[in-house]
Amino acid sequence: MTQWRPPLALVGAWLGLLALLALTVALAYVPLGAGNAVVAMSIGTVKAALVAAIFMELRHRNGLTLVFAGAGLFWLGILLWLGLMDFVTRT
Amino acid sequence: MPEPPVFASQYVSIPHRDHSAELGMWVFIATEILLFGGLILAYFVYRHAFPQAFAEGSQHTDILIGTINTAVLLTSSFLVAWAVEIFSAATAKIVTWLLVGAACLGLAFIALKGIEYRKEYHEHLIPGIDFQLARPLANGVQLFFVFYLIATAIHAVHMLIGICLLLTLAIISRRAPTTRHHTALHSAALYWHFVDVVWIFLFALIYLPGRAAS
Amino acid sequence: MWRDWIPFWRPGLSPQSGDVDLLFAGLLIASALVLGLLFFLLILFCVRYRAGNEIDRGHRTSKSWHWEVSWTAASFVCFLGLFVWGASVYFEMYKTPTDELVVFVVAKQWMWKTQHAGGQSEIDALHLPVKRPVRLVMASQDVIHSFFIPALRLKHDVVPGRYQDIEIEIDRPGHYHLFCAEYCGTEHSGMIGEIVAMDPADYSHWLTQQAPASPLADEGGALFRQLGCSGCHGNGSQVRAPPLEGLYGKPVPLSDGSTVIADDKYIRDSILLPRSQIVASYQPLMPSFEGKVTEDQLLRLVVYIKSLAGRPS
Amino acid sequence: MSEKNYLTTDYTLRSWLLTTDHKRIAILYFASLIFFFFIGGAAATAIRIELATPQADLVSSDIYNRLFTMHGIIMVWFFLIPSIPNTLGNFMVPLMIGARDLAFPRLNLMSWYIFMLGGCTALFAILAGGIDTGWTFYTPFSSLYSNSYVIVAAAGVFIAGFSSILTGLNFIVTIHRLRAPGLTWYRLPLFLWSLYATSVILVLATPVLAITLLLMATERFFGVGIFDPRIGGDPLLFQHLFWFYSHPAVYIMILPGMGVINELISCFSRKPVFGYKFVAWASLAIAGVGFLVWGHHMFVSGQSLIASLVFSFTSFIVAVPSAIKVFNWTATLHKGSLRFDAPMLYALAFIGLFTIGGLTGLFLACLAFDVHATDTYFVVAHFHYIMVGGMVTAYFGGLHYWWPKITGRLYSEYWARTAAILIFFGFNLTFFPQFILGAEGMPRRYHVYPPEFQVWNVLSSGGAVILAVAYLMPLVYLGYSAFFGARAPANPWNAPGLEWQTSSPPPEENFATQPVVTREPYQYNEAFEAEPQNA
Repeated sequence: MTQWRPPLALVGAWLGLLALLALTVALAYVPLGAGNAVVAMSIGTVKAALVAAIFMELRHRNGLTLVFAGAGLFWLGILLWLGLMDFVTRT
Repeated sequence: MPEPPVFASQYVSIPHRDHSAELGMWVFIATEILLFGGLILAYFVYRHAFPQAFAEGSQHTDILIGTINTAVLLTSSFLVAWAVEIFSAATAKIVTWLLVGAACLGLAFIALKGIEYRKEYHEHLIPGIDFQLARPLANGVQLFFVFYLIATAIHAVHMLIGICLLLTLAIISRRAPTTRHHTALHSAALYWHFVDVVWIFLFALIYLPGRAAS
Repeated sequence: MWRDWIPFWRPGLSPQSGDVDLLFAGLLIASALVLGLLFFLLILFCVRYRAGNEIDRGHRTSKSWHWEVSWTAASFVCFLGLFVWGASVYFEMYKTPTDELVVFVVAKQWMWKTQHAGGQSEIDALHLPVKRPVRLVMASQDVIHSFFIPALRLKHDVVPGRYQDIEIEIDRPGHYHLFCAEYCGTEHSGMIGEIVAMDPADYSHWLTQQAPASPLADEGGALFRQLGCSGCHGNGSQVRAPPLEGLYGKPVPLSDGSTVIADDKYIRDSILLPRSQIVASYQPLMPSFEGKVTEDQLLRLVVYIKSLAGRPS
Repeated sequence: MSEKNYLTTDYTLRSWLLTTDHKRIAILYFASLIFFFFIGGAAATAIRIELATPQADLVSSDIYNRLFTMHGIIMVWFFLIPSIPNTLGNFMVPLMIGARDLAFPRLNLMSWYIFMLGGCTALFAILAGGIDTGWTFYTPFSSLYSNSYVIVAAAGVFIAGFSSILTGLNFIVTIHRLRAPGLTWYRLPLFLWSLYATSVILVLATPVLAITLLLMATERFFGVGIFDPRIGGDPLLFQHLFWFYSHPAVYIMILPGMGVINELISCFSRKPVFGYKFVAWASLAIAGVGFLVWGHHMFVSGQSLIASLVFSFTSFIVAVPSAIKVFNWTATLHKGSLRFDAPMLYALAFIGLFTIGGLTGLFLACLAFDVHATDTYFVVAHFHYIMVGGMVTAYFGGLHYWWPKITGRLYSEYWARTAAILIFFGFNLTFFPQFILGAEGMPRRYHVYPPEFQVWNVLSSGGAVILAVAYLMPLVYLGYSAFFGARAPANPWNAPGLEWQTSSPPPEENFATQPVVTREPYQYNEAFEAEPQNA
């Protein structure tokens, strides 16, 4: 009768995600200046990493799958980096 | 009795097929990341150009609905991950209910989103249809709302596709679940989790800026 | 006549365009060498190693890495040189313009409208004195256009929503093509004009010949009153708005703590998007003039505010 | 020859339209692409005829603008991008890796249907009245000012994009997962390396085009949007997003062509490709670095000077792997045993034309010269040398090379060589004068032009007529051979690739027994030549 129970890792990830959500909303109201944006994006990244590693099972996957999963992010980085470069360095 | 050859002839075994399907799904997710990437670049470009307007625009959104929706989506992702984990012939009924539950949470998300859109419409915040803001920084705020609406609308379309997938899988895995169904469910789950991840970032970009200033 | 058909037979007519011509020659020679070598080898191999030709085919190169490394390195070094050369001329062409003589260019579907500081305006033509750097301030009323003078080897897009500055200088008197190089709609190919370069004496003569127009700054001043700007920015007004005298070219502290220089772009943005950059210690009261003023009028307002720079605030 | 092959398993229309056989889907693509190629080509011919005189005499400005827009959209998205990957690639990938089919055969069929849906949508936009924005859809002209069917055409391109993505996805997974036993990465034919690199670009760049077109169409539909300069939006953002796709798209077009050339050069000089690993990795390097160069389309657009500097530098860098390939192909000829069959003529033409296109690409990467040359006919000539002189030439070469395998028939070598030579001369006559026009300063997309440009335009138009005739020739003799040509043996070129180890045309299951690979690619050595082929 235990076969239907969710593994502890899943429950832990779920509770952790909800806790991080509460944390990020709370921190958004703390005046940190430019730090607010950094905090919001960092917590977002941690949450996304939790989902990817545990819900999407990336922690059990081999290098090839990780490369495939990372490729999109890497190219997103190129798009943001070179795309923003123009707008940030305009005079 | 070995399982009859349920995999197509270009594969040599079931794990071979499953691993290929999973890789295909990850390639698809990479594509999707870049799809949202174009929007994210637009967001950062304009946030860089109009920082105050974006903070102000963010304050016009409903953080309560946003937060509830995030929690709803995280929970539905959890249910789907759970269903993938325990998938077997013996647990078919529970798997079905988990998927139905996840799909219902998805529908709840869409419904809340609809309420939020309606509220914004009444506040005259929909560019192109009805945008009136007799406040400072109106143009930047308008750009913020263009981004907000397009990004959340595309996300909602992804949600709808995901809900259809989950419901279909809920129906077919109720009877005679096979390894093929498990593969299909696994792929659909990856998609659903990805939609969740997109929302995590949209939430941080749309609802959180400018809260501390007020 | 046939000489007209040969590119760059007539050399570029500005100091920088001579550099571009030289660069073009350098690129041509470099590619001719590469292409010549390649075609020589292709033909040589095709003839010598054709099937049926009895020739020694032994001792084939099997280890290839030293070939690979050498031609990779050679290409890389060549490319690096060309990159540095091209970039240095580019920065010279697009250097920040001096402010000696300013001409305003407004592009719209499908014409070039140019205005001299004295108020003389032209359509699809631009008269300029030779051997004198001229700063062009360009704006577009609608879509993206591109200001292109082949004789000067110079081109710059004119993007709506912002000003573009370039400096041009012409060495010799004459008539030159002005093209729109960025596709802009139905009559794109009709959006061509003429650059008339004149000796300075002829140029001043020409200026006086033009229909008497009040200088741009005066017209801007009239607009300034007509649009009601003076009601708030004028001396002794009831509403508290930042004074504009002595503003141009000075740093302006903003309410978000940053500072901007009050240049053309800032003034333009302040008229169109007044609330995007609020001056420190002032209220965001000014209405937007978006859609209420044309690019022509905007230019006049900017010139007027600029003319106030010398006055004490 | 009475055995069933993939063409003779079934003759019903239904068996074609519902097939999941990669070979039949390749044929479906091939038929559709011929159709689009000749539509785009007809538009090109009309453009060149109009430009023979400086005045407007054939069409009005409005029609002219619609013609070159249609030419661009059709040729880029409905011919060049799917050309080699979806026809030769679709057919050859499983054969070359010794697999039964692609990893996702139904997805493959779906991608053809999506492609056709996109194509029909674009055709509808053209028939309904056309679109006049140019294939680049620059805002705010496309979003706020144009009076043509922009949204419909953009929808067509948007839809076709998903077809590209699915094809790329299929190839990536197939090449990773379905290689025959013993077929390691360094034993793959270089055609597959280049298709793999192409697929990476298809998968990672196309979605950005999709979102860009969606944003543009939204702006047009609602009259206000994210690029709208009236509310502080920046039209240059559109260009950044557009070129993030569209520059890598150039490599989508040329990489498969380069891949084909490897097969041809080695087969007809009876030698392995010189520097296999360098050529293989050069493909991936082009795909990767190709994503870092898009801003070189914007040197005069008002982007920051620093951005221009960076993009110029990366553009020079991306030329290095291309140069490596050209040198390696030339070195492959050294001490070979060269035969000049039609595919080889195309391959040699490719090397010459691609090199000219590549070198003039350096001119344009060079910041100061680009200021003069961009948006002139110099650019038009440059990219036609890459796309037509490069890609289309390679496509024709590959088509002739694999024609016996695909159809099981032999074409007339005499006519094939004649057409190849005619295409080469017609092409150069059409496009070389355009370099001169561009250097002289004639802007592109000009319907009427100052009379001093006429001489070179007349030459170019004359070349275009020759080229148009030359492109029609293969349609005739290849079409004839498909039905009446002599039967082809399994391995007419005596080549070692896996695709030649099965009958021509291949049976539905590709190989009677699962092939096992035991040797390096391109083993045209004495032992191989001594082996009895076509036994």
